[in-house]
Amino acid sequence: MISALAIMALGAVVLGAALGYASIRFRVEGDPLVEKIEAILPQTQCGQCGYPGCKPYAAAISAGEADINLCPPGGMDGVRKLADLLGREVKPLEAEEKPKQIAIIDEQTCIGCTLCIQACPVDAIVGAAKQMHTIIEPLCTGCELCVKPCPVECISMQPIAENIDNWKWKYPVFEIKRAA
Amino acid sequence: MTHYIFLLVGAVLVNNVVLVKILGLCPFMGVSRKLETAFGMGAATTFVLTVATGASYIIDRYLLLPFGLEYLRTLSFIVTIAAIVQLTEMVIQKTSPLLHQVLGIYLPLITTNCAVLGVPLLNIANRHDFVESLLFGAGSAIGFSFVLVLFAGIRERVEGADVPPHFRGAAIAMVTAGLMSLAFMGFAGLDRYQ
Amino acid sequence: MSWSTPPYLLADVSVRRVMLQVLVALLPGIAAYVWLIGPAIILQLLIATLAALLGEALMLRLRRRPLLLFLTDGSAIVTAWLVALAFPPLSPWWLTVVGVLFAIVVAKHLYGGLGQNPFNPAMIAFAACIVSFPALMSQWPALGLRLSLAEQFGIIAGLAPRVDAMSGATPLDALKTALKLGDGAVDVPTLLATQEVFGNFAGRGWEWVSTGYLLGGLWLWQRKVITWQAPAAFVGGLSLLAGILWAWNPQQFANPLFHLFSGGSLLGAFFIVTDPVSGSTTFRGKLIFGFLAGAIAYVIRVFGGYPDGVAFAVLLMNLCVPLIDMYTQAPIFGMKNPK
Amino acid sequence: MLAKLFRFKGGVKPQTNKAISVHEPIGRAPLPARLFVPLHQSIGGAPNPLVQAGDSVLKGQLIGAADAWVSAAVHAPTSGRVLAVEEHVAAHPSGLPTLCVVIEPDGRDEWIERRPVDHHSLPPERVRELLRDAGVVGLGGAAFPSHAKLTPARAVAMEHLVINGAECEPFMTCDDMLMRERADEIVRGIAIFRELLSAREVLIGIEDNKQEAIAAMQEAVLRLAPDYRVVAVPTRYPAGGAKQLIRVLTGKEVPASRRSTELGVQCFNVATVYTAYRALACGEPVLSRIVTLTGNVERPRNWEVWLGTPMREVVALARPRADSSSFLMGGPMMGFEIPDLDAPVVKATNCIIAASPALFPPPPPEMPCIRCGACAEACPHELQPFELYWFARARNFGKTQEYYIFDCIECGCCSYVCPSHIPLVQYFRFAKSEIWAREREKQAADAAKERFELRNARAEREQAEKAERLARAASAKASEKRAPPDPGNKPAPESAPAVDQPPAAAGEVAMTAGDAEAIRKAAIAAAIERARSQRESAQPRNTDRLSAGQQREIAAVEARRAARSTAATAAASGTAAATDSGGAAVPPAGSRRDD
Repeated sequence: MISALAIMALGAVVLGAALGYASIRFRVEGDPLVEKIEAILPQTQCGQCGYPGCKPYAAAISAGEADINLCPPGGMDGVRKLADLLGREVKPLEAEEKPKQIAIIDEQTCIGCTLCIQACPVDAIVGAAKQMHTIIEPLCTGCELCVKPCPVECISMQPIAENIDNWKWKYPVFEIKRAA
Repeated sequence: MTHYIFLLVGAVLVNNVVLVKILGLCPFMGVSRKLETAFGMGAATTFVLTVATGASYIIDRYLLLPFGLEYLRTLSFIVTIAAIVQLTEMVIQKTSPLLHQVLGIYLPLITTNCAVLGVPLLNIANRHDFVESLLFGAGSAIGFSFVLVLFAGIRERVEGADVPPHFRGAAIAMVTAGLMSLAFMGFAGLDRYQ
Repeated sequence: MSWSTPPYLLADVSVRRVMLQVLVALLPGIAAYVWLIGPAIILQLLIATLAALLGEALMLRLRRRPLLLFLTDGSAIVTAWLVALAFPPLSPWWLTVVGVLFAIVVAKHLYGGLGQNPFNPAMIAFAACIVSFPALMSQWPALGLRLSLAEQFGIIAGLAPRVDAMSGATPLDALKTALKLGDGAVDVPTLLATQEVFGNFAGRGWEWVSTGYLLGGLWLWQRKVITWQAPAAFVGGLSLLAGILWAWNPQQFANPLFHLFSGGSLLGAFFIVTDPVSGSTTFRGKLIFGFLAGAIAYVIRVFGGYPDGVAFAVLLMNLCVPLIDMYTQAPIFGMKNPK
Repeated sequence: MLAKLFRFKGGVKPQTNKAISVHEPIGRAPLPARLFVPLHQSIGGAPNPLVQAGDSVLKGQLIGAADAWVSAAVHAPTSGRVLAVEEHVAAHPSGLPTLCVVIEPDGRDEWIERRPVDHHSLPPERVRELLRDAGVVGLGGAAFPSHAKLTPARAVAMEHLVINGAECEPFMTCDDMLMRERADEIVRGIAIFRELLSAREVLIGIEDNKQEAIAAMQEAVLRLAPDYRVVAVPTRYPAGGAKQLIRVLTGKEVPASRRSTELGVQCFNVATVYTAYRALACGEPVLSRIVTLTGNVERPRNWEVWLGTPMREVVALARPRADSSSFLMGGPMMGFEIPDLDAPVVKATNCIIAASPALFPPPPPEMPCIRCGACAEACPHELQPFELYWFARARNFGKTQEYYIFDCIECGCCSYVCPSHIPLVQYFRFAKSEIWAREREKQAADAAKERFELRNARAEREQAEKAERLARAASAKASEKRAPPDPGNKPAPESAPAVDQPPAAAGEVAMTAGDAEAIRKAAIAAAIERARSQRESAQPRNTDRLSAGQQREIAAVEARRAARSTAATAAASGTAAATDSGGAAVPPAGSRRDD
């Protein structure tokens, strides 16, 4: 009985000491996971996930604080990639998935208040005080952050139209079903 | 010599720890979704299992047996394995970040791999000596890695198959594991050939 | 706009035709089988076909897939025939049905049906049944057993008692058992020469069934339905191992010819390892696949606990196919000499 | 004349059906009532329109100028008036519109001044520019600007110039007829390209089912340039693919990842060479092209068609039979169904085939792949189409790239031989365009991230600058105040412990409200600035991924410390500093959520 206790205690002390030493000796800081997660996020910086930008959300996912299905611009595709990276289960998106959009300023209504310019996270709006503003379309990420601040509601979100340059070949099965 | 080879090959194929002994199923099902991770898990398990069998043998032979503490075997083995896994992880993380990226997240999982506990216990049940224990441990680990990698290969392929919705994911993986086990039954009797 | 994807020209080929050719290629072997055993095998083929079609229909129905299209593609029938030919010819009807259903439902449709199964369904059926019903699966009709059609029907249907004379063995099994019982006192050449069950060069009568498969297989190769790599490598792997051991100790090990023409060797070589779905698809992959399957089949049938090893060998190699394929990709156009 | 020929692996031999459309010589199609000339007719950048509605143009006048190096100009095919520059349905499988110049011909067909040049007398760069401005592009169907292919690689000497007259697509005969009728111009055009590339040898590859074309070309070569070699290549689809023809004639294999010039070989279509010759020697830009009209029609024939002619009018020339269900642009192997016959003929339109269910029976239903490997046998690029299909179908695009999906030339051989009738090419196109779309998205995301970070950095910098300014102003003011000691003013240190009280506590300080406000703001800003610089310099490792809450805390601590050490700015409120810094660092939407 005594010997059992002694041996188990000895074992515990030896292993504990070894682990304790190792945890000091081999201490590593930093989290490479955040960068990997951030690379998957769409960088719209829209804050729809509840975090101020994509990087904080990535950090929150890495820390296990946030779920992986909070990013509507990333869509189900993004959720799937995150699940794949983190080995978590794929979950349906929290919010509704929308087609890719960009903001359009109705230039007739714009009063040049610069509020949207301040809201835009990627500097995709040009204009000056009391001057008409406009959106640089290729830079717009469709984050919708400029819509609310506008006092005259002249900003609307419009889905990106399909044109010859962004047209994609479709998944063939549908056509086959039609043919059959 | 032939005895050792038979022991090793027997541990890899005939008495495969996963498909014949049905041990270590959790990592087998859990870490086989992708080939790379399966490779990582296999390598990590091979290392830990081999070290653990050696350590367990020493503990059992020189610590537990002399004091008549056989009844503490399971407990002390579990603690030893957990400590080895932890140490290994810390060392790898510090010394080789690259390897840690490959193996890192799988190492803690090994603590809960029943094969790592099962193989040392089998060693004792089969009265293996130190070399035999190590060989049996290594063989089991190689067998584990081998089928894990094969399984991952098949799962990657089945991922693209038109599996009925109710069988997607874990269900079809279970079926596949069962069929693999069936295939491995073909080796039955090979280690008893004289 | 009834179609809209190029190419608008298509060659006149179809899955159905491929499967039909495989069935036709099995006919010489079946003919020899009938000559050897009697019409029982025809009955088994019918039972198996029926079970396969029913199982297929059921699964297609459950999975809401077009019934007619897939029932008529012939793949279920090929599986059924291979199961029937691999099983003992006088096995009870339900054994055949269980085997075929296991093949169709579990090995094929759970993975998504035609073209998606990682394991060869017929071999899964064989392995599952020999593990579950070892006694029934090793009852082969004794040589020279001449039963009438009615008697054979009775046995298969389970109406007539399974006569003692039926508990024969295949030549492979007979050899193995004799060697084991003899415990070193008997040697292979004497056995082969004296016992009636071993015919001219393999097993009496069985060598002709195998020859039938060989003919069918060669025809398939000539028709370009199968390629030469896998069968050649299978035959090579089997005979190489058999040859080495035979050369080392002809008293204890039978010659390669015996091994090639007995058991399921040639059926396996031309109809099982050539299955494109569960087999390897690259040039080198097919060679590796066939060779190792042959070698493992030999090891299992000679050293292992089962009368024949082809089924297990093929399944074990099926396991390896994704890896083999991945590592044997041939370099593509323009990448042969990377500078 | 006997040359050693090489073989490419794979390929198929469909019915060629070429004989029907070679009975009549090339006809000249009439001018339509309206021409819809798309500005973007080549690979690369879309040309900018140079005309607007109401302008009158002359034949050959530049209406769209190349906007990049890889881009080609567009010209008015005839004289007339520009009605509009507007979106019009394109000759594209999508049926989407593209920007077109709509011209109403005036019937005079009046040329702009043509300036023939002697290419010997010009530097090669100038010749390439002239070709670009004449709109010379690959007329085999790809429409890649030719001048961009005419720069030899610096490191590798140009061995072979391959001229592609193979025309392997079934039904198509436009190159065949061109070689029969205009062999001289082709041979003269080759001379230009050869000189630009300084190629050692010229090989003209023609499939051996075009004996008349071979004879005509041989005759012209013998007369004009006897050292060119006209080589009959075995008829096997896709022998006319540039890479396959290069392989057959020279034995070299060009992978997708390399340019053919790096291997010392370049390939041009015969029609391209012909237009290049016309462009330089006659000063005529590319205004028309030869189009094969064939298939289910009464009068299959080749026509020289003005670019921009609506296909409906072109098709009418061939009198399609009543049961024609649709029309294909390009050959039956690689072409596509024209979604709308209002689409104009463009430089890539080499062939229009009237299709009927009898001519091209609709494919039987798609079956699952049985991995039979027939597609791999047929693939001229030695790919594994069934693996590509497996992964493309499962949308596993990473794997498709591992199996070299971008080496696929979409020739259609795999689909042709597939016993399961799988539209393999369609799956590959789907996978390719998905991969491209993802790359576009990835680039956009990276750009957005960069801009977001720049913006954040700028915001911080601006804040810091402002803080510095205010701090300077405040300290100036403070020293001003301190200079005449004010007995009524409480000593600063005493109010330091009051950091956690609301800023109202500062009201006790006997100061003018405005001053207090300014000083407080300056202090806050200074605190933020200090906190920030502290953050940046001191422990970058464990503090650069802080949550907003942590940042607030740190800022509060820093502010408190600052408050204690700076005696003058006594009333600085820690809470105010903290909320300010927390709020400033993050956009409002998410700033409170993670508390």
